[in-house]
Amino acid sequence: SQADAAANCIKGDRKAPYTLGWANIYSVPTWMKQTQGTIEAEVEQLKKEGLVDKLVVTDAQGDSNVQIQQIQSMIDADVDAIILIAGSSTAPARVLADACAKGIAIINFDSLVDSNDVTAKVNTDSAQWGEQATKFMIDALGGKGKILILNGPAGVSVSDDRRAGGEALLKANPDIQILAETNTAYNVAPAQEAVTSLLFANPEIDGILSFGGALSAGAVLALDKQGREQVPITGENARQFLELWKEKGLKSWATMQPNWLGAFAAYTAVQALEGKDVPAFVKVPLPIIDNSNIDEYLARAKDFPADGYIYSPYDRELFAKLLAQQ
Amino acid sequence: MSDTSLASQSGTALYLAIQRKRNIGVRSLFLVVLAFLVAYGVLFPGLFTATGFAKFTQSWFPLALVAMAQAILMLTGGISLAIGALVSLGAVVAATTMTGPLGVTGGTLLVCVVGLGIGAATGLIVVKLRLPAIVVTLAGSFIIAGAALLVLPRPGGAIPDWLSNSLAGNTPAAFGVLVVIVLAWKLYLATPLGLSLYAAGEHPVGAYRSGVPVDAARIAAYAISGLLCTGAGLFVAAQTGSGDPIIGNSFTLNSIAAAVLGGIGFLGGQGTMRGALAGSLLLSLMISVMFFLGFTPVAQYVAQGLIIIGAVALPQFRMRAK
Amino acid sequence: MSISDAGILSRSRIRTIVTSRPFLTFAIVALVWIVASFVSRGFGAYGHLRYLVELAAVIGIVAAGQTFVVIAGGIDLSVAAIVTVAAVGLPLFAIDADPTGLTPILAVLAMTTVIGLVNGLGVALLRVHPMIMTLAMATFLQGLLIIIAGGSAVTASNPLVSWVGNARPFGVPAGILVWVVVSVVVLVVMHATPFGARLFAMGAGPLAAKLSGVPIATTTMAVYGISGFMAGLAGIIVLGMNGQGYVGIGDPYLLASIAAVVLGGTSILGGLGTYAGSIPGAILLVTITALITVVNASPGWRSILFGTLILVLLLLSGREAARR
Amino acid sequence: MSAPILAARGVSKGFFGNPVLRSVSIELMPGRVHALLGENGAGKSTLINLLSGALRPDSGTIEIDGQAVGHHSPSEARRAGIAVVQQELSLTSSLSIAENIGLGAYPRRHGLVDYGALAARAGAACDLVGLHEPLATPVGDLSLGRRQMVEIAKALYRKPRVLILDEPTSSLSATETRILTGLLERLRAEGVAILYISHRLEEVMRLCQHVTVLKDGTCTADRSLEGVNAAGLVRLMVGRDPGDLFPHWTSTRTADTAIAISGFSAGAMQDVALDIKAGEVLGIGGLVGQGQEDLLLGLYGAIPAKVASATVNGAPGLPANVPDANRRGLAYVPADRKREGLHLIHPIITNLMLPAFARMPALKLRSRSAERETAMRLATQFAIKGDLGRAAQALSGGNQQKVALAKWMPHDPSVLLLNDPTRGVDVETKREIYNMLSGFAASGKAVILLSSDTPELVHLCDRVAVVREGKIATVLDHGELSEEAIVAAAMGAEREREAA
Ligand SMILES: Nc1ncnc2c1ncn2[C@@H]1O[C@H](COP(=O)(O)OP(=O)(O)OP(=O)(O)O)[C@@H](O)[C@H]1O
Ligand SMILES: Nc1ncnc2c1ncn2[C@@H]1O[C@H](COP(=O)(O)OP(=O)(O)OP(=O)(O)O)[C@@H](O)[C@H]1O
Ligand SMILES: [Mg+2]
Ligand SMILES: [Mg+2]
Repeated sequence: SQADAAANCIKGDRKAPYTLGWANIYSVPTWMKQTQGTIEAEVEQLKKEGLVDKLVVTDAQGDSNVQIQQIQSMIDADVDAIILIAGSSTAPARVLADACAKGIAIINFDSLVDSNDVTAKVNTDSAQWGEQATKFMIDALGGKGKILILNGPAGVSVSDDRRAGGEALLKANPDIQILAETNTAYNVAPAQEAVTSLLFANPEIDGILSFGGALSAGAVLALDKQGREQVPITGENARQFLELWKEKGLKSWATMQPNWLGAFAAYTAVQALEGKDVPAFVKVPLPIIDNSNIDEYLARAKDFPADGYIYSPYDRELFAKLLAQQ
Repeated sequence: MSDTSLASQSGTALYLAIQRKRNIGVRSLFLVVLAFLVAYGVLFPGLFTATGFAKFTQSWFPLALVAMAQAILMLTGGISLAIGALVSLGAVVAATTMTGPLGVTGGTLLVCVVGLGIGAATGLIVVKLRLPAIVVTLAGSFIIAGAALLVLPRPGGAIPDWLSNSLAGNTPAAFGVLVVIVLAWKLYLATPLGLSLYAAGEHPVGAYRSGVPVDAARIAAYAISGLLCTGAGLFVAAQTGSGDPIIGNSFTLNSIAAAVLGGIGFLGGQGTMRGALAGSLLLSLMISVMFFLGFTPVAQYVAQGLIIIGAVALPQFRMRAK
Repeated sequence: MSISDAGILSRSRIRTIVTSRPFLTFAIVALVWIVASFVSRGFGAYGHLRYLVELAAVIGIVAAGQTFVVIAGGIDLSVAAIVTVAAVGLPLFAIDADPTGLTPILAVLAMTTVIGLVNGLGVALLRVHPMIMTLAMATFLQGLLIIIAGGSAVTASNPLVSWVGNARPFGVPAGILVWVVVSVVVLVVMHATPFGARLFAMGAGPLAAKLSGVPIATTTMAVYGISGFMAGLAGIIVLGMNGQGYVGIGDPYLLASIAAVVLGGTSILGGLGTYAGSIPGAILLVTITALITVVNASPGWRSILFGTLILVLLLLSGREAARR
Repeated sequence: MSAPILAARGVSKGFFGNPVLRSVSIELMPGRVHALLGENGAGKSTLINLLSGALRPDSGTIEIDGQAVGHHSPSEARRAGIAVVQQELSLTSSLSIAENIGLGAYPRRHGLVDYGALAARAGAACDLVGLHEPLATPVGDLSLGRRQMVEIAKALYRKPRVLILDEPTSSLSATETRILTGLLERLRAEGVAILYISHRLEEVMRLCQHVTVLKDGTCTADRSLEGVNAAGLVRLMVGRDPGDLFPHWTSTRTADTAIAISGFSAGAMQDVALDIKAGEVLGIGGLVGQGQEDLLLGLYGAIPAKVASATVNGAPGLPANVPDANRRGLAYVPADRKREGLHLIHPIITNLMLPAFARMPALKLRSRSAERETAMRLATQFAIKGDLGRAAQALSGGNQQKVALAKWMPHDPSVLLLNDPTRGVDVETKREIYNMLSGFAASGKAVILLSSDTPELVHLCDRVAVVREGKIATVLDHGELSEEAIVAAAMGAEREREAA
């Protein structure tokens, strides 16, 4: 019941306990499932605190058009907040504007929309991801060498942003020669296939600049299977990749899209509804995995699905700090 | 005597009688759809406000169009796996041209030409080279998707606000457009070429011997289908205010599901457009109804499967019970 | 039979073989390989070709089931989901008491076969169109995946699975050996048993087949059961090749299996065709994909090139004979 | 007489190098009904396709009004006033009667189909052929015979100068045939040139003035029919003296029950009781589409059937499904051979072996040589012409029918359910089939013969059950059988109504 709420969008008579809507784009992949797990855990907590009443979950089955329809249904049902992973960076903009106009809090995380009609966006920085990965690769090769670049699917913003983040550094280091570049789904099998073909076409490879953990795992498997020596490779916190890293003694670096972004988004939504100041963009720093802390991650591996992601630990304190930082 | 009684039957009476007969096959589907519509209205009374109706019809609109696009082809005994890619292409062409020098008119025209052109080209390949439609359009889907990526490599572009607001704002304009499209389809079916569609699909050889321009009817069907797809793309672009080169992907399977749900057969010449439209409406309604019933994702998947099978199997049971 | 008769017979037989669709598709595969090895460095290397065939084995095994279904007049849109369910579900069946890892494999194959049988049940008894039935089944399986995916924290440490995915007895990848066995069995069942003949009859006209005494319902169920079994087998091999199953691992195999079947000359309308065509069809698809990967072009152009290549190859091999 | 409207001069046509027509000539005169006769596969339909532009001749010319036409196509033929009633129905089931009749020649107004004009013209055509169903009825809802009438109305709708009919009566009832005969007489009087193909020679005798006979693709006779009798016609066709068409009838009926049913209902048939003995030929007659087919299908386990009591070959109960029926010695030969009897895209040998494949253990290895041997034997026994490895599509209609019948013989069925087995079959083949049937009955087996060909019922059957509106109206014993008696029984209801 904040007439002049501190945060964007929120209007009207909104009192705890709140109804949260979680507009997922596709709930089947393991990353999504883990993320949903963090959201549910957080909501349980918030329910105990009397702040949340209900969590409504939709699954757009990967279809942006369905997601728009489901967000519309959330507006029709007048939920208090919508937590959103966008299926397209542009498509939901107009329906979100409607939601915002109706005073619904919108917290967008992971895949972001190009729209300002949201209460807050919560995410790591894809460009920074790309930049840091590229920097590691250049350093690992001493500024000179031949590399493959593995991208996620074409036409998807996240994939594009990560790649673009590394572009400046690659331009600045002309001795890094890009042998070939691929786009595949963020999955092990297609990456392994593509890299295998590229291995045969390129007898000399010094490094693999990968912008996704499953892609990295696929590349490592490809090298291993073809009896080629492992090369420096960038990656992500996919459990399979981290285990391969240890097993093959890779020279590697990884970052992550922490699954607790989901919990954090739910937490942020309630904070905003409660009238707390919420920055329009909460930049979550990228946790880094390297040889210094890989063992810590692997020690916790058994708590995570085999095809899942080992995310960094989180708690309310971290959330509060992140919200306060800007 | 009966001579005069038959001869004096007016054209309108005959036309209307034919249309009534064509409802028989889809009656039970209409009932299922009606049940869902009622359920939706009960769960969400806001449906009966202008805005509620507008928003609902907007989410149905593109699916309705692609269901029609698929149904036309299936009536000729064809099929398309390139529907989704064509929708994407329509969307990115619209989003990259309308705010440029071409303007809304030029952009719309270009979208139409692209749809008609690609559709006709596909039709020519399938019909004249006698290649299986399913693989030609599978290959075509890669080519068209590639073209969409070339036009707009990542989501972006823009549609003028006024266009978005008038097509996908708070007025049921989309429903109006749909009505116009359905009327245009009726009009097409009332032309000799349009009516030939059924004969060309069911008995190409017999139709040819009766003097029907079979090839022309089939190629025209592909062209119209292409136009409907890029048109759906234009609408999606307007609805979202922008373009996305992969926005249409899921329309391919959904269009087939809607058409088959609506009673369109795979062998050509079986089924009606009203059935396909009802099928698409059911698919669209299902999403909203399941939301208001509070289904979890797992329940959504299971219920969706059951509803689709049920809608197809029920009429069969009723028929067998008779 | 006189000697000259025998000569004529064998010459005409050679002509039928050479002009047959499977042979044509094989010839096209060879042609693409030869051209590609000139155009792209390393393409023609033995190891690469061996890898391509290994990849094709997975598509080929899924396509084996798909060929059965298509010839019998249906289509199976649930194969991708079944491959995924097999790959993701296998660790759930792990039993400590069985060090060979055979039990989980048998359990998964039994499960996927039952999934296929349910498809067949819907098609044969509920008279639901195959596309709708199998699409709905794929949707069900998505729901199932939400429940089982990541449900256990166990890695797939099944010795038999990783053997199938990685071992190379006699220098030939185990996956290829499995494919060879599958191919032989499938070809024999398809062309040398009454069961195979019933499939062709059902695909060419279910009503005439029914009135001739073909047990439609049981045969339909068997066909979809086989397709489920094959997709399960493919899921196990894919799991072995990638070390870890994940949701979406089966996705590429839906369109690939259909394309392999049709490129191999089987009529999508049913009643005509052979698995002998699907085999080179699968190799062809994998080859084109590999070729596109090594071409340096933007994603848009690659996609266009891929589609164009399929279209051209279809032109060479895929004319549909006039029906009706 | 005046000049021919349509003529073929020395046309030849082959398929895949097999000559089907060799230098055939024919002239169609206005005001004359011209019969085209020949055995199954003689090339009659092919000649018609050449005349109507559906096929192009390999050599020779087609002339219209004395002018050779270069590129003859169906639409051009239509403009020249040539209309064809094809042997194979090719109507569109989801379109209405009116829309089917006008197909390819719709009246237009402002670019649209003019439904008013269509209603008038299609209605007039329907009246001519006595088709009284509403014009809006989808053709899919009509029985085979009614569809054939739609096909004829479709030809009349085009106001033809030349009307070509390819076996139009094969699925027509006696009444419908009478209407057609009257109609053709009228058209002839109006100066239309008519080409008429039929395997029913009485019709030809009654209707036609001139005959062309084809044998193996060559023209063996082209003469006036004046002074020619039925035997003479057959002689023209087969080149030798014909024997009797029907075998001499003797009852071979035994006391053993083959099938006994009571309270039987299936499809349109309600509450039927029948007792069929071994060695008997039981005819099923009646107007087309009264439910006769459902009786056969219900007995065969192909459609759901209810029964109060039933005995089939000594065992109680009806067959549960087709395989069960086959196991219990039943075999069924459908009327619609293209859809129900054969797989046209499959080789003849595969079609012949299908019932065997259906009954063999599913995974037993096949023996190609044994299959070939069986198929060859059947082909010889039934005089099936054509390479066994070729698709059944390439067979003429009559030969297809023989395949549909022959394929059951290896199973030695004890009850044969026949649905119009001689439809579209030439006289010689008919004779063969009739001989087989009586031989079959003589060997102590039962035959149920559903037929639209009334003479067939009269000459072959021990008894004929006449079906009317889903019930057995009358059962006539052999002694009471005559065409009139059967037609009277079939028409019973209408008679009563007229009397009232
Ligand atoms: N009237 C019909 N029209 C079209 N197809 C049919 C018809 N009747 C049966 N079929 C086909 O046959 C299939 C199975 O039919 P049905 O269950 O009656 O067979 P059946 O002989 O009873 O088999 P079984 O004995 O194994 O149960 C259907 O799925 C359908 O494809
Ligand atoms: N499209 C075709 N392809 C190959 N052979 C054909 C084709 N059409 C007809 N034939 C062959 O041509 C011959 C003549 O066939 P046609 O149909 O003209 O015979 P018909 O005299 O009409 O016989 P019926 O009395 O049985 O109708 C047959 O042997 C048939 O096998
Ligand atoms: Mg003929
Ligand atoms: Mg059954």
